[in-house]
Amino acid sequence: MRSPHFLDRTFAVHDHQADRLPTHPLHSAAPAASQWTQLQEAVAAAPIRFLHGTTTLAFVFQHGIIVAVDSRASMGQYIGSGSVRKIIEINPYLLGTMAGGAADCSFWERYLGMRCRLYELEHKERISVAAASKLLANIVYRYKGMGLSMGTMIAGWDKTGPQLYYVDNDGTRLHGKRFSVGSGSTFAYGVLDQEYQWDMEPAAAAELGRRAVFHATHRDAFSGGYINVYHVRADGWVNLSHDDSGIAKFREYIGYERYVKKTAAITQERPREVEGEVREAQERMAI
Amino acid sequence: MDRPLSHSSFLPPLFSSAPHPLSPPHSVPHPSAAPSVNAAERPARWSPYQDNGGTVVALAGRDYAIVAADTRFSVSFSIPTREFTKITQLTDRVVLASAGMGADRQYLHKMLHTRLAMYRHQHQRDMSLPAAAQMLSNTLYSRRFFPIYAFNVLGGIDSATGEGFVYGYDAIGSHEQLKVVCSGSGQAIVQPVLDQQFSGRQRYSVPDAERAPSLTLEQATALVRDAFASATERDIHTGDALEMWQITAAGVRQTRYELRKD
Amino acid sequence: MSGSNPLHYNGGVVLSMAGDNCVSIASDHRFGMSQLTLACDAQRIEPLHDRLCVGLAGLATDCTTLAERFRYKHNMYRLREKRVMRPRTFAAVASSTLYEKRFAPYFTEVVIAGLELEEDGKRGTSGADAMTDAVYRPYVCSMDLLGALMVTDNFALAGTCAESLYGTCETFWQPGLDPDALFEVTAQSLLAALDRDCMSGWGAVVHVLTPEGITTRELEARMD
Amino acid sequence: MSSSSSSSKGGNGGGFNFDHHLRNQWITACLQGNADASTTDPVPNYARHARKTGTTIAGVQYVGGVVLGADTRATEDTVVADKNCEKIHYLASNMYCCGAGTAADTEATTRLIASQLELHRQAVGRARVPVVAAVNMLKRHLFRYQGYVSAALVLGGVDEWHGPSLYTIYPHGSVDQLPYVSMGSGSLAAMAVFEAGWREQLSEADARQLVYEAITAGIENDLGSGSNVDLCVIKDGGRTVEYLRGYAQEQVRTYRKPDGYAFPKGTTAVLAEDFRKYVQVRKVVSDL
Amino acid sequence: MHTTEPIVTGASVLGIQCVDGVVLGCDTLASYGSLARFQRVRRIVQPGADWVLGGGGEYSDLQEVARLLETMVTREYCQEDGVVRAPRAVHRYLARVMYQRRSRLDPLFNSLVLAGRGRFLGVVDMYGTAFESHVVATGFGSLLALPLLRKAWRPDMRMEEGAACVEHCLRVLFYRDCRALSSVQLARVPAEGAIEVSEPYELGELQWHVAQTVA
Amino acid sequence: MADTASSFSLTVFSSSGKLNQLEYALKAVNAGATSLGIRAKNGCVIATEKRLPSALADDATIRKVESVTEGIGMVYAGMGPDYRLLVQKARKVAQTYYQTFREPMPLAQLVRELATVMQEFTQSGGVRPFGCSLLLVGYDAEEEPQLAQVDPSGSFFFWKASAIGKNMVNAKTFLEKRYQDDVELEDAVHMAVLTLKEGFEGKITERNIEIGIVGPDRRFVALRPAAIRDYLGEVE
Repeated sequence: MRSPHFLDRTFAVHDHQADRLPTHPLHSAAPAASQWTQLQEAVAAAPIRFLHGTTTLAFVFQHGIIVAVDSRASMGQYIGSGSVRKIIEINPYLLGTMAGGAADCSFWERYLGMRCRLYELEHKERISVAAASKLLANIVYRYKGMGLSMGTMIAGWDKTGPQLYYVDNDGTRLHGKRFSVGSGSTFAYGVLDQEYQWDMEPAAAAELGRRAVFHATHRDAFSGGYINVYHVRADGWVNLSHDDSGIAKFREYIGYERYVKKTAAITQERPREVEGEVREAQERMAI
Repeated sequence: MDRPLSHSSFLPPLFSSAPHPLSPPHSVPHPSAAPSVNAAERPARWSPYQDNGGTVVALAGRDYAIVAADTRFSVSFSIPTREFTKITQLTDRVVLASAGMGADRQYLHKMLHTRLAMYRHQHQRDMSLPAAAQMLSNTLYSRRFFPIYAFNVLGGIDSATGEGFVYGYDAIGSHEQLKVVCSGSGQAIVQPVLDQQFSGRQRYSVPDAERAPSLTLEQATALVRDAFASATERDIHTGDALEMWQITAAGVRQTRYELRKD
Repeated sequence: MSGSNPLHYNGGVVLSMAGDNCVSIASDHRFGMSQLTLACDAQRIEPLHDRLCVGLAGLATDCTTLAERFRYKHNMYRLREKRVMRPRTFAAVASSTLYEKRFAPYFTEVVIAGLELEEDGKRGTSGADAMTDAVYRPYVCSMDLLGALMVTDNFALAGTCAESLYGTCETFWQPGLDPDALFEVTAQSLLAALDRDCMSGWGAVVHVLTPEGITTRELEARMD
Repeated sequence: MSSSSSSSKGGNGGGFNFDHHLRNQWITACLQGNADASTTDPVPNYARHARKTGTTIAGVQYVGGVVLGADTRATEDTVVADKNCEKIHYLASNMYCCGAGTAADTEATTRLIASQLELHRQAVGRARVPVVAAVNMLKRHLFRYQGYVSAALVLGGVDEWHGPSLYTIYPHGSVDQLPYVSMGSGSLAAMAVFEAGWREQLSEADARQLVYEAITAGIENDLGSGSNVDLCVIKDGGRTVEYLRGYAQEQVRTYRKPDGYAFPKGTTAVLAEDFRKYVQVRKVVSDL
Repeated sequence: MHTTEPIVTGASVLGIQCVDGVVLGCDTLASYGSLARFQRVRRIVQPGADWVLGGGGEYSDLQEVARLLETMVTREYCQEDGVVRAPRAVHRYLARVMYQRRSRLDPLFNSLVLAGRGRFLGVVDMYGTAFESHVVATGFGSLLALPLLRKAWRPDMRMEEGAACVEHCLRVLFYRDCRALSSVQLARVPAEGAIEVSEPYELGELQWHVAQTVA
Repeated sequence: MADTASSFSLTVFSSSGKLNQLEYALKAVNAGATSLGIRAKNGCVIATEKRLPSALADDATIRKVESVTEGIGMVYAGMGPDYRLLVQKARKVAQTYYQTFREPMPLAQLVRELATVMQEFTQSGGVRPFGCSLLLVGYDAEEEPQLAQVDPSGSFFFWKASAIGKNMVNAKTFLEKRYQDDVELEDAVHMAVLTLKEGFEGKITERNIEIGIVGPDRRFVALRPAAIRDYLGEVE
């Protein structure tokens, strides 16, 4: 089993900057590394629930990258929040998305923001998306097997144009044109694959992202809330829209007419009890 | 009796089958989750965690913030003490309330006070509300692999504008700025009430912006008291007394109300 | 977590509230399989006769079976005894139907809403003048999956977001609600709870039973 | 014992139906992502959704009778499901039985035994039957189900053979006969009060007060117990029963928002509405 | 190290805060499983002049805690500055010690009650939870004795009454707790003046009348 | 008795389309002591003659009027042991009903269940029909007092007044003459006593008749000898 360096006070580090954040100087009350298994069992047994669940997607097209996400965070089946910002603004040219453990994503992507800034200071130029995503992948790889949970996309525009990477808690890092991550990703992929074209106009592309996320929120219990759409352009990202998914977008994309008949009475189709007999009697009388 | 209960009918022969479509998506077993050799033989292990219950609420208005919590300290079905505060004042404008495990709560509060003091000494001023919120998150995340069993809500007012803001947290530091939040054992009971009343969330026909009625401090106070009274009716781990801290530009005011004790 | 509990596998909640001479029963419309939403037109409320509705929350297959068994039992009673069941009589039947399977239960919780004739000693439901002059008293009860009957004078509920519903109902319900107020309180209590629950929602319906008739309203609800 | 269980119609006859056993085991296993049912958690997690009475129940014997007491809280996991549930069950005109444990079990078990006692009473043709008869029926029923019928009972009654008598019956079918007893999650709090305050030859008033205090101790100190105190006094050779439902309201809601909550008409957005008016018929003529 | 299953254990400790001081009480039994192994052990210790400590749970851990506190007191003495920790400070110190051990997954398996001058009465459990209260009962006493103590407690209670009340509760514990004994120890910690820790003595007025009524 | 094939213990139709066993059962009923019942405006009464097998028998130990539920009572004419079994059945059926519906069993339902039991014994193999007719009183679901009669064939009727047993014909004639729709319960009891008196062999006393009434309180009571004596005194 992997030894949890993290828990040792003599924290083994890979580079000189990594030791700054993950551990704390105040962190004196830690179990010994040899107790890792016992600790994991104890944590697993405790009724501590973290925020989870999601639909996120991003795709590259002619005019950059569209990033679209929902905003629901669930703890078990309880909706912990309906207004989570799952697109993390790492810097004006870089976006990260949040899927899996909310704390893991936001903490490490915030940390990534710092590392990117340090890179800029050191190298006098912006970090490439490839490098940024590599940094993140390297960090989480060191914690592999310890229970981090994140599936994130790093989207940005650098010297090479719009670039999109997928990084997850195993340390996997993939370069690609279209990704969707989270419990609702299968639904989003369906819409995305159906309508995606390279030479879309930005408005149409944004609408596709919105639609894809909407359909995921409609079908996936753990996705919902608002749909946030960002567009990564050569001059940095812009926040395009923030729409309510469950009511406003549902009205627009599907509509209640599909589900609710003109008359709502479910009782109508059922046999009428006392009246049924009465009416029968009346009818017989009429004849 | 018609059907005498035989041993075999109650515990039928082992039943096994291939996974069925009913089964949820398979989750990959985690490497660290593999039990140690003797873990299987040992019955129940001592756990470093204990749930001491309690409910905490924070809500923010245009010129105030309220942080409230009950004072019950429970261990499974008993109440070792009815007077265990869950709230601590971090600065003149920031108040924190934590539900969860008593010892972790006390540790966390102590840790935060230490760090606030260090900040105060270094910067010659109090930490701002957003800074305190971020620091709490970092502190929680620093124990990512041995989480602090505390569910926090942080409330305060902006030092410049006096506008109220609150922050909600999970146990490992994921946080969000909100207008109203509830955490702890009565979370599921109280939160929807506050959603409905404080943010008018269920009046769907009204546009988003117009939904939230801006409650006065008095109205909000009454709402929180009522929500806690309801939580006490229905959650066995919430009760005894309600501590409410009102944060306004004039300062922090603390009040206490009795709750059911059963 | 949520997936491993058969009571929550398909989602769904039912809520009933007592008013002044009226009673409401409401439910959501989701039919899911764990996190996947399959349909938004689930009907969880069975009207047994004009003044008696039963709502079923839990595993969908069991809800269907039970709804049919209840209907069967009620119809047999009606044919045998030439009268419809009083709500509390039906509650007893439902309770014993569930308890019979104490050790291998239906994964279903039951909510019953009905109007019960005020002076029950005086008149049977088939009395000719009963409908016009009679005063009705709301009857609201719920039972767990083993059939433990709980009759209340305020509200009864079951389903995936029971805790949240307890919170909203406990706070918003008050005695003496007229049919219109009862509808609003029921609807808002239900919607507020649904909006904090992943497993239920996707539309909701509220029926208000009064001595004059049943008002059914489909609500605009979040569809995510 | 097999008397009223022979009916196939009545659910509460005591003949349990196991048809769903394999199915339920399989469903539970599948939902846990575990196709091998043999390793499934033996205590299924839906069991916590069964309503429990948590409970403080207690009884004291005094010179001329017995006093039974109970709190009125029923819980579902950690949620209070019922704030005013009735835990003192009727068994016969001269005996009552407090129940703790799974609500459905206490309710159904006491009802079943009440039926059997009535049949027994009719068969022997007396006004009352001895309390031991009920004890034997209950313990046999519980023993048969090996504790799976989770009912912990405090049985009190008076008869002309043995006078006042008080028993506890445990879920596995064992029985205690003592002058003061308690059961349920708050039983220790109640028992502490008894141990501290019980004397021989209690008067009725003292016995009532003692039981009231014992239940109150449970209500205030045990989270599984709460709300009101119910008392039941059986005396006068079993001829008089005082059932004091809501004897004391120990704990009440401390606050209600003074202006309440107004939901003006139209607060909720309605998509479709239908009103189904009942047909009113003055005279039914069905045989033409 | 690694006490996650206590072996030799003490049972409840009770405490009550009175208008003129604090009374602490417990029995003198250290059980070995269900064996009443050591019947005259002291579970109330007084390392400092201003406070006493009563403890239940694993006896060896309790001795370790006592040793820790004795060391602390010795250090204070050696400073020769006349400064000693107030009872509340000792209470907080104990809480940190217990929390730290719990966080190392190596808990001290005790519930500790600290009574001190100035009417101080506080509890620390094995997780490091610390609180002060008017009445305190640990172990089985939290189920059996706490209800009685809560009911008996009044703000104007004097120490004689308090001691009688604690004795009464110890009696009830002896009736109903299999791990309790009739040999007990009481500590009287007046708000001012010398602390008095009694020698172990047998509880009087034990009532077994009920035995005659058992069929 | 004509053809032997149908006069065995099996209830088989005779060539004339009759069930001889039923005829014989009715004979057994008609040989039994007279029982009668009257439905009054505000209640019902049943009464019966208690014929002792011997002067040495202890009359206090013989009971013919039995209660089934709190509100339903019954009496019979014919074979006592058969009746005992039916009482037991009735009580169980009533308890089962109560267990299922949590409301007292209406008279009509009990009568139907009992009639079903009795009918089964006219059709099953290896059994004989019951040798008794039953009179049951109680309130029905519409909250009206009712008097029902069940015969060995399993047929049942609701009556204003009826009589079964040895003196049935005379008693019915007597009742027909006297009965009025708005009769009060007290008068009905008197009428019942007078009817029994008609054709009573020997002197009628509180020890050789039994009376059961169900009144507006819906509780069925088998009268104690003292109460019967009072009624006897009133009709003297």
